[in-house]
Amino acid sequence: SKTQESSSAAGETTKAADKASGDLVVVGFSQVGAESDWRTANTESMKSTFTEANGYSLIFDDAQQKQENQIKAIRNFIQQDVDYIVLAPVTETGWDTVLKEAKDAGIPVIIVDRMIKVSDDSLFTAWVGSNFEKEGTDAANWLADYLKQKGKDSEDVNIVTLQGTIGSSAQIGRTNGFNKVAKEHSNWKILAQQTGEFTQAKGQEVMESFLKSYPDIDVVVAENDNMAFGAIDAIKAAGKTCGPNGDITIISFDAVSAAFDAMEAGDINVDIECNPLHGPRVAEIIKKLEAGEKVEKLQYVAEGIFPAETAAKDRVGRAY
Amino acid sequence: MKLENFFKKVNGQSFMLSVTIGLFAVMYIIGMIVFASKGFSNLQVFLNLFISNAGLIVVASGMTVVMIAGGIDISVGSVVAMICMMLASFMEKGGISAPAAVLICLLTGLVFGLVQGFLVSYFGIQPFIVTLAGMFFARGMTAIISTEMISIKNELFLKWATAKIYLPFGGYVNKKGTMIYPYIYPSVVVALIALVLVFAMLKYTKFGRSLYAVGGNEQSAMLMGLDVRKVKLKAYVLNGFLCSLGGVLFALNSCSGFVEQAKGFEMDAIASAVIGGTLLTGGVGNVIGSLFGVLIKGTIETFITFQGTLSSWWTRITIAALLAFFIVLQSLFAKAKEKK
Amino acid sequence: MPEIKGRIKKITSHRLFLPLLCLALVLLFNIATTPDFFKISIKNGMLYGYTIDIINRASELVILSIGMTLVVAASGGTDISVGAVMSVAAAICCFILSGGEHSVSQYQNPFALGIILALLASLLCGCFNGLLVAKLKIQPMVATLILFTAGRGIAQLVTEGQITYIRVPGYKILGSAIPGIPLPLPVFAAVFVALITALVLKKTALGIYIQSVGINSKASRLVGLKSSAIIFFTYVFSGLCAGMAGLIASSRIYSADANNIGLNMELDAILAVALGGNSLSGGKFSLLGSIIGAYTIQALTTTLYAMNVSADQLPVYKAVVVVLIVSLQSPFAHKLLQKLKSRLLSGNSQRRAA
Amino acid sequence: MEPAILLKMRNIRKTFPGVVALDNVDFTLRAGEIHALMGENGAGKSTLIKVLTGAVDFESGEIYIGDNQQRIVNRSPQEAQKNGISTVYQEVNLCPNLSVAENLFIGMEPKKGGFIDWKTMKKRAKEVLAGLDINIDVSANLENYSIAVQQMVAIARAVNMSAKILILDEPTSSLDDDEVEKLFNLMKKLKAGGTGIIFVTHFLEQVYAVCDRITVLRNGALVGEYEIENLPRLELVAKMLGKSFDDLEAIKRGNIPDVSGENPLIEAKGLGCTGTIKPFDLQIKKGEVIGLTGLLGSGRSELARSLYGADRADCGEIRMKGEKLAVKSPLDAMKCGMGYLPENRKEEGIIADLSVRENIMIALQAKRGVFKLLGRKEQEEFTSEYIKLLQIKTASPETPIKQLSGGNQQKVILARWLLTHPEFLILDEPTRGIDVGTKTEIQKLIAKLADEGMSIMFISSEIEEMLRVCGRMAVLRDRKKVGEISGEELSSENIMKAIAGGAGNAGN
Ligand SMILES: Nc1ncnc2c1ncn2[C@@H]1O[C@H](COP(=O)(O)OP(=O)(O)OP(=O)(O)O)[C@@H](O)[C@H]1O
Ligand SMILES: Nc1ncnc2c1ncn2[C@@H]1O[C@H](COP(=O)(O)OP(=O)(O)OP(=O)(O)O)[C@@H](O)[C@H]1O
Ligand SMILES: [Mg+2]
Ligand SMILES: [Mg+2]
Repeated sequence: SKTQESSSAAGETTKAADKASGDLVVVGFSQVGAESDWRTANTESMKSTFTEANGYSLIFDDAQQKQENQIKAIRNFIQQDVDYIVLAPVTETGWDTVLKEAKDAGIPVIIVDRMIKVSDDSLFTAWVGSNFEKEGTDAANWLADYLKQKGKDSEDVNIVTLQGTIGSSAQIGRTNGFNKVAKEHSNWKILAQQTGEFTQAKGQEVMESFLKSYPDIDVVVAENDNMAFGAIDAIKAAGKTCGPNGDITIISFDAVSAAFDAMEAGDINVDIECNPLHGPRVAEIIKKLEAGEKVEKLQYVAEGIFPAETAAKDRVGRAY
Repeated sequence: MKLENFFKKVNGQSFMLSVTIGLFAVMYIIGMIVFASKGFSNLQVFLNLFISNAGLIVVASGMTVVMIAGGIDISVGSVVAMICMMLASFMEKGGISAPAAVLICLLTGLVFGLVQGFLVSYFGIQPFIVTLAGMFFARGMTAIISTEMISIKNELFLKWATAKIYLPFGGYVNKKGTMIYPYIYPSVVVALIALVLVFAMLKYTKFGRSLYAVGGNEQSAMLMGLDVRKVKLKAYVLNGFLCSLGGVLFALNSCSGFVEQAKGFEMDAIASAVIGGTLLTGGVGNVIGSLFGVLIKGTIETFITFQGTLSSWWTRITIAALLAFFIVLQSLFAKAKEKK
Repeated sequence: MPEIKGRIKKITSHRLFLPLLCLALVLLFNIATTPDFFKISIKNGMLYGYTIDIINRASELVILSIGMTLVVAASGGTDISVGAVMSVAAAICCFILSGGEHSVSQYQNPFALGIILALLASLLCGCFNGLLVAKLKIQPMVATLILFTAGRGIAQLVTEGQITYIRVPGYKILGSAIPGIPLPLPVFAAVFVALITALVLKKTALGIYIQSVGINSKASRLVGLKSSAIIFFTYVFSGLCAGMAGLIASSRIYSADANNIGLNMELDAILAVALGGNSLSGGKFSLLGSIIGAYTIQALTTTLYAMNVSADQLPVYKAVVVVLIVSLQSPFAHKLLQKLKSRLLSGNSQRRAA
Repeated sequence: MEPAILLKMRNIRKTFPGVVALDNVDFTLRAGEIHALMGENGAGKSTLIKVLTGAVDFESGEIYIGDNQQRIVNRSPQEAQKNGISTVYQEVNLCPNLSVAENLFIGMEPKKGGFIDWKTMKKRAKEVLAGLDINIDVSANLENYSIAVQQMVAIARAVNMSAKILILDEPTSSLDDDEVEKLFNLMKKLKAGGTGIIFVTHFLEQVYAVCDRITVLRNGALVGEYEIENLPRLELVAKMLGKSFDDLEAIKRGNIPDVSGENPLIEAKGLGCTGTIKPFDLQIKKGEVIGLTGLLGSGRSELARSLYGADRADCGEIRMKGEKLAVKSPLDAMKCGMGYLPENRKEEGIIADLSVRENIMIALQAKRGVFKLLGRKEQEEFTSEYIKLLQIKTASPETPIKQLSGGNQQKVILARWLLTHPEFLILDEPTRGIDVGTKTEIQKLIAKLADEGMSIMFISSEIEEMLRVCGRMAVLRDRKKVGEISGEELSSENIMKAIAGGAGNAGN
């Protein structure tokens, strides 16, 4: 359904690649950091895919959440003459200069996780990742269905949002996605949106404050699981209940394993998945490029919606 | 015997500077040996230190100026973010031309410095606190301008950003068979010019020397007939300007504006200045030292990338360990010098 | 009449007058904007209200600022590693209690062992900072920059980059409350640390030693004070305080979140010291001032939450309020105030003469 | 013809919290005169100068300046300089982190094309200092030189501004006779050129050597202005103190007890410290006052510091009552019963923000250890006792010491050491910046302490003063102890000879 063009330029240059370092394909991977369990799982997926046993040599660089570090890393990858650059960008923007350098050096770039905005689409070969805005709309659509099911679709619904770190792409995408759908429902009242900075402690603190300002909150949208955990603690401390059988509906994102625990315990209503296992997908792309085949430019990873009711079943076989 | 003479001759400051430069050289050579097979010795790796850190070089010069005057400015990271955001939003949303946007941003930096300087020198508020407030303020303003990331697509600006200036030598052929000549960007040239100007200002102008006097002993400087408050105010104004200039260079490198940009940049700037021999207590320092401070930090980071297997935590620990090694070595040299 | 005037003068010229006034102003502001800000009710057997939130949430900051005050006083520099050390302490404690797992619902090792080793680790961090500052004479901010950078790395190393959960009810107590006591436990922890520190400063000569070293370390050496030992001690103490704060923060979320525990707390701690009317260049200090400063910062944050200030604007308001508060305490305002006072007083006497 | 009036100050009033520093003071300076400003410690001399030069503001009064007696207010030292007043303040107020040349020229650097001309600056700095017979490396930082050199640089700076009015606030307190002589020659030259000089000092001889007129202050109030001929020494002292005063000569310590037979209390053998003092032997007996004498920079302070452990000796040993001591730090020395009053009051003596009480108690407290805090009441008692004993002029015991006048700060430091009741007390320039009255008090005190059995090492640039109290003197030259003089041989002539020694080049 999306743009499905392939990058012919990148395909041609790879054919010319000579395998200097044995037969290993050298991949430079610039990761955001290790700021969350999600991220650690993502790194792990890459590291376990690009092993020497699988025919790769991985140069891993951790940017400590700073875009400027990633730019430096990419420059160094170019100097190290890698075959492919895989980039999990800290930000959506700001890649023109350095990706141009990579292009000039003839190194294909594969983006994972967040999308990037560049003036020239040929600066990267492919993208694999999540659609945060879609996650936001998914959450809102689930809520609409849920309310309909409960027969409350015409009552006033008071919503508060615990936002992620302001300016991060997950925050922007999820907030916008949810708000867009919320606007279509005149009975949805977003009382307040405040950042909990993606942490449990802040989520708890902000929720405490929400509970005092607004005695009748119906729905809490927590833009990641950690903040949801904090919110649950605050709600319980205030003597209220949450979850499928409680006063307050909790919608969360990421769906880490602790969140499944919480769903099974009846604290979270629904969790929108954000899939970190990008390694195999990227490997597939590289294989194709090595073989000189065309690749799909934009590849969304499959992401599920997990309501509490089916959580126990859904979590079977999940790797993180 | 000769060494002893050397010790006697150089005074404390130029001694520390030569230690810093010496240690940098040693570090770089070690890198060339350890990562010989990975292309560390390419001239471009060295030039990348400048390309990636052009903004930091300018911001660190500004930081050096206020630190010499006995102050500190921890708002620089946020101001850089604000400048980037302003540039992006002016050009992409406001439809302002690139030169005008840059000019407005430089002016903003100047005003920001003026306000901070006024609070520090005329209100007598502690610099750390004033600039901490400045840090909150600038970061908040960045978010107010836009919480969305803005990508800079302005053609003229991108041209400035990507106009490579090739050096006519030192080229090599890479794996893909492409001949690559070493290059720099205009931002590097701007940064180096700014550095040289600040260097000359510190050494050859009355204002420059007054900064050292004020930082060395404010009371004495006052009694010697210097207008201490004005000197401090000017230091912050200059710093504000350099900070915004650094912000513009930073934007040339990253071509975008977003809230989380340049977080922790102030620590990089302070650390660079200090590694370069500037004292946080004021009165001692040199922008050339700060330049080497930046290069040393850059080299440490390059080591990490070339190493290429470190997990996030090991990255942090290794950077800190190298930093510690450097700082401790430096202090040992300083102690040895004191004994002579 | 003159007696009252004398008393007013005495009160207004007290060191803590301005910090207290600032705290009061921040709190009073709420009466206008959030009418039930001061309402306290009882829920679940616990006191419940914004003011309780303030004193509860400020606890870690109070503890940090106590350590920071001494560091600033003795060395004229700041310890910017406290936030990172908090995270190290939390990580070690959770690591020990979980035995290396990432989520446990039963202690794998005795609770006391976790706490003791965590505090020991933070003590060690303090020693490291102290060594660099006191013995190697490295500038405090730079010396502590090392642990500032490495600290979270060490914490992540311990927890292998994952958030480690200790889902044991007993572990949550330190961060919440003991049933039957209506106030959260962190409040008592903060008061406890403050009291102990104050007592030690009052009953021993430590306070004057610290000030003396902070003002003139050369002269202090000549009167027989071991400057470096004293400076070393303050860093160790600050490390220990950070460790305690880290444990409380960890207990609140019954986990170790290496990336976020104590994030940016060092700045707030330094700000607290300054808001308490202390000079950041060392010397004379007031512990109570710093504590008031810490509560002021938390009051400000809670106030902004209560007013539902949009998150992106929050730092701007914080900046404005901070500038207002410190301007009020600045030498410039002091002079202005004095002029005003003297004009008022002389006006009074003239009126009386007439 | 009456010389032109350069400066008139009328009804100057200045108060600090708790003290009236200046109470309607008048002062007049004429062209081509050297005008002494005299008074006890804390009389308000420095404050008057600070008011004049805009370093502090004042409540009321007028200042007129120049030929046409224009009324001015200097709001900053900068303005004062513009108005033709250049000043050397009491404590050396220069920037130690800058080079000597810069300290001389900052604010008025020679320029070429808008930029500082370093070459000319260094050349001119060399010349200016050569005028005062100082030949040092002007591109080295000021902090590398002794206070005396720093003081000379400060003077050179002020003189170099070729201002109409030159103010010298106790410039000679850290200079030795040679330097003072050079300074006086310079002053006379300037005077001949029509400059008016305000000169503050506690050395009466110096006043009578160069001054034309004297203004006396007492307790912040003006006592009067006198021509030098009309005010003999004794009368001057009486005016300063507000009571008649037995002549200085009378304090000569009556009978210096003979202690030669006793075992030494302190004995240094081959004690030395590379770079500061060459190995020396020294014995000090119980109840003895030993003087250290030598030219500036001859290493007197260094010798004292190595005994006290302030600079760690790297060879030799110290014995006390025959027992070997391990003095590694000042605290060790204090525990053995030593005390040390350093020469640089501002940097090594006072703890500026602490109160008088705390400054007095700190040494004793350090000796007792951190856990044995002196009781508050006890502290207050001995503080008021010493304030009375040494006549320390302070608004209250809780006043921060930095608010005291220079001389009174010195007394507080002295009190600090007396409180520890040391067996052996080192006094490095204890009378620097102290008024005549107190100076004699201190000398008497030294004699009394010695009589009570305390051993004292006394360092002073004033030979006369030392002769009054010392039973024996060690002579230093070029950082080396070169001999001792005692008993009958003690006379200023002999000492001069010993100091000068064989070589006449000891100075620089
Ligand atoms: N900054 C200050 N704050 C409060 N009191 C002060 C301050 N400076 C001076 N004083 C007080 O003013 C009085 C006059 O001090 P000043 O320094 O003028 O004395 P002085 O005549 O120069 O004495 P000395 O010979 O000891 O230098 C003293 O009582 C002193 O305590
Ligand atoms: N005129 C001078 N020129 C160059 N260096 C000097 C001069 N006077 C002193 N110094 C340096 O300063 C050092 C310390 O001198 P200092 O004044 O402490 O010695 P001192 O014997 O204690 O004299 P005093 O106690 O009178 O000051 C000397 O060792 C010498 O190197
Ligand atoms: Mg004086
Ligand atoms: Mg001396």
